Amino acid sequence: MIDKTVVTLTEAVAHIKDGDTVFIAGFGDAGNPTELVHALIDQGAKDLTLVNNNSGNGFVGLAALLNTGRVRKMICSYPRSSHSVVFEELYHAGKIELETIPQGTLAERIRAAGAGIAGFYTPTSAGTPLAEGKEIRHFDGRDHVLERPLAADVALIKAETADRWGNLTYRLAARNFGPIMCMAAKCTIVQTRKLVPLGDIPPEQVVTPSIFVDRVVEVPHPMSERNAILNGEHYP
Amino acid sequence: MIDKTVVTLTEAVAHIKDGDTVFIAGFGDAGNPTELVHALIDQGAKDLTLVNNNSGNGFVGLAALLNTGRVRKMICSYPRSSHSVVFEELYHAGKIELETIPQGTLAERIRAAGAGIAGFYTPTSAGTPLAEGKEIRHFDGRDHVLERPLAADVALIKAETADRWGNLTYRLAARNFGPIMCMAAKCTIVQTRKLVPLGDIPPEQVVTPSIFVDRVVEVPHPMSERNAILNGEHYP
Amino acid sequence: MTDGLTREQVAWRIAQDMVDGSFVNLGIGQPELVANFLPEDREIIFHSENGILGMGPEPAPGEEDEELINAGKKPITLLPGGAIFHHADSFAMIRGGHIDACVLGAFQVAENGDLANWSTGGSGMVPAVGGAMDLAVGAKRVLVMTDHCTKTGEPKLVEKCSYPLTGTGVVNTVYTDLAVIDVTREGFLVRERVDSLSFEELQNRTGARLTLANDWRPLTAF
Amino acid sequence: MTDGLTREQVAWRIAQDMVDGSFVNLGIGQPELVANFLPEDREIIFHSENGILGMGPEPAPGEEDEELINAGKKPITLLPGGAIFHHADSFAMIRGGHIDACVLGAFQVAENGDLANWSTGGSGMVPAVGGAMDLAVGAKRVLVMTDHCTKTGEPKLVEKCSYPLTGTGVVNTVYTDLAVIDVTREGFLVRERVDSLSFEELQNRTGARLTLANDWRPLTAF
Repeated sequence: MIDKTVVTLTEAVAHIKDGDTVFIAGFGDAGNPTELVHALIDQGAKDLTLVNNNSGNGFVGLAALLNTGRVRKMICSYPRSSHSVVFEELYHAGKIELETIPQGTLAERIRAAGAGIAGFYTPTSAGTPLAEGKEIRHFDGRDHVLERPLAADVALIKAETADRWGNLTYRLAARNFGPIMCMAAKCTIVQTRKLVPLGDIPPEQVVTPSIFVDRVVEVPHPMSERNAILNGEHYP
Repeated sequence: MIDKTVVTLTEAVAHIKDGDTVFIAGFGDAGNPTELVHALIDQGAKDLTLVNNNSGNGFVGLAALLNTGRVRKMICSYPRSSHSVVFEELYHAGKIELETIPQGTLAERIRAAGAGIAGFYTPTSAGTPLAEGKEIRHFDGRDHVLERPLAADVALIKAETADRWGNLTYRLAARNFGPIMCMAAKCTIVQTRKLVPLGDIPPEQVVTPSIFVDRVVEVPHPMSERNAILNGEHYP
Repeated sequence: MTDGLTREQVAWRIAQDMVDGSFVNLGIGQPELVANFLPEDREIIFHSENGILGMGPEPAPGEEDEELINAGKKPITLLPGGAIFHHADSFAMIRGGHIDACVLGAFQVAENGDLANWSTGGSGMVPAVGGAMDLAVGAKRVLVMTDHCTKTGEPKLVEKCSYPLTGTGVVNTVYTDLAVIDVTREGFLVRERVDSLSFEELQNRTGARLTLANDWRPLTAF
Repeated sequence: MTDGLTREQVAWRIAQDMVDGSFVNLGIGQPELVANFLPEDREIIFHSENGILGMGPEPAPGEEDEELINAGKKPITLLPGGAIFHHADSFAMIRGGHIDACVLGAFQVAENGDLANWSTGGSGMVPAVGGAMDLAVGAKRVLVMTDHCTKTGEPKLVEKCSYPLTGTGVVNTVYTDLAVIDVTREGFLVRERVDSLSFEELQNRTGARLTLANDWRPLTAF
């Protein structure tokens, strides 16, 4: 029988290794797998490369993981916000590498990794500093940049509902990078608000099909990163 | 006010021009926009290039359009089936061009056109006759083929529900090529079983968002191509 | 700027050019103001990079939902007809040429349409680009909303951008507090300008040659 | 073939090698038989190219739904947990290496793993490939189900394919009516063979050199 559910967050992240590349889904306050990230902090893996659209806020979730000093490199499109103090300090102190990628290229590189595409040509960033060192090629009257897939060892994902096969739905804008990150990680770990019986998600409403998911843990009442940041909370 | 609905099939296909490339969604008996194809036959545009996974069955729908002699070229992955008599006759008589594309490459080329990707490298078909004349490049230890986007002037699509903005859902396996063809055509024309009020499709259940759709016509009781073929029906 | 329009007035002016039924992406910050000034007879579908079509107005206080936010990470609402999709699909819409117009801010716009709006290139800055480069190359019309000059009086419309580029040859029209200016093959073409300045005074505040359109009109707002 | 297994027996043999919990694509035609012989203790999720995961058995007569069909265009059912997606996502699963195993038919398999199964190259044939090339390069394990020889007695396991290729170096294991043969760096390795033939007789019916595995076993079926 297929049962991808695990009972504890600890178990869910147990196998993450030093040196792994980790996708962390979420955009703004929507779709952050905060409990999984905190479990990863407790687990202790180091020398990590993280991929997220941003670079964390306050001192919880992704920012708290950065704050442990166990992240070697951050890959994102926008590593700056009103609350991204941890990243900015590490960056200015030269303690973390940064790869800035246009948001659409970031998304497409992740999808390419999941879809078995070894490279693609995009007009985005042609003629800008972010295309430096990349192959440029002219198609259809304009310059395009060759971009390579971006895969990860692990994806940490927040879903709304999940079943034991690993089918997922997401709530509203919490979808964001979730579906494509699930596609492109060797091991996709999901925290879900609701674990539902197989068949409860209508087949036409499945957003991430089971094939892209490896582990599911139920977290019925995930924390609000926004409230935690407003309250000045630190993890751990 | 945005209202993409049109009342008649005639109106829906009125602007299709001689020489157009036309996507026709559908796979097997699922998702064929048969009524739109028949309206296109009545409309009379010629010198068409058609894109579908197959090449039509019996003497209705796509096969009936081929049978008018107005199709210059067929692009598909599998132009052969137990009922594809019209295409086979035209092909053997040298009256139609054929481009055979692996099914996944066909789907990805269509998506690329919709997504603004000017080219992509796929391992599919490397080392086979279908890669002849194409650029081959080595990535990650294996050969890849450079494939270019495949766009169309018009897409003919069958949906289950649609609203006046053009949001769509599809029923079961009738989804197949629909969502990606909607993305990659200059004008996407949809026949839908049900036209529903704006807001009736929950935002998380929209499969094709409104931005990819241009015209919607309600066809509450679409014909069964399977029954028509079994009954030996011809259109017109 | 006593010489020109307020930001709200510039937003109003841009809103008047939004075509009924079009799909529009408003950049984070000032461009978001445009949504407040849409003529009532126009139905515009707003796109947000984080996977949303059909954004509605800000929610009433207390009605915010942390999982319904826009690209600027602010709470929003969804109109009937709204749709949710993932990031790759969202940028397929942008890069694939499906967005009719976007409104972006700018550090500089060059007379050939080059846009610089993501970095001043300072060595101390963290390089952060977000979705700006995708919007710049992908939207059918790229509209720029900006002050005509920087706070220190430097022109933002220039012959050649000195800041790192966001995109090359991408800008269609610039809306400033002083003028509405199309980017044409012959460079900056002034379509509208405020009455309070002469054309020469406008030219003096601009870092590239301006041409006044034959059918130019006074730039006015609500 | 009185010397070997029936098609149903070969399908049964392949079914025994399906790993519990794996995602499997069965090619159109003979490979579809494999689904009928799965051991009851294994939960396998079947994928169909036309956007389906979780295919169940054939519907009862009268229960068919024209909009619920498989890649072979035959009516199917969906199991609880099944999912529907579009063609690009479906082939992302295939090409992206997410399918644990596929079972394909073959005209020829070469000792280096080359597969020819889509065209005999005849000038009168309409070239039709479907999803075979994607499955050949994308599935983690490519299993071939085939008669050991053609109806006219020609070997289908060969040194080099003479028919147009489907993929190069892609086949992992070949299941025939006479043997189960792995494709290794050293060529064809016989893991199992029917008792009714000697190894020499098997070699005589094969167009490339066979090696008998040290731990080879008799090929038997239900």
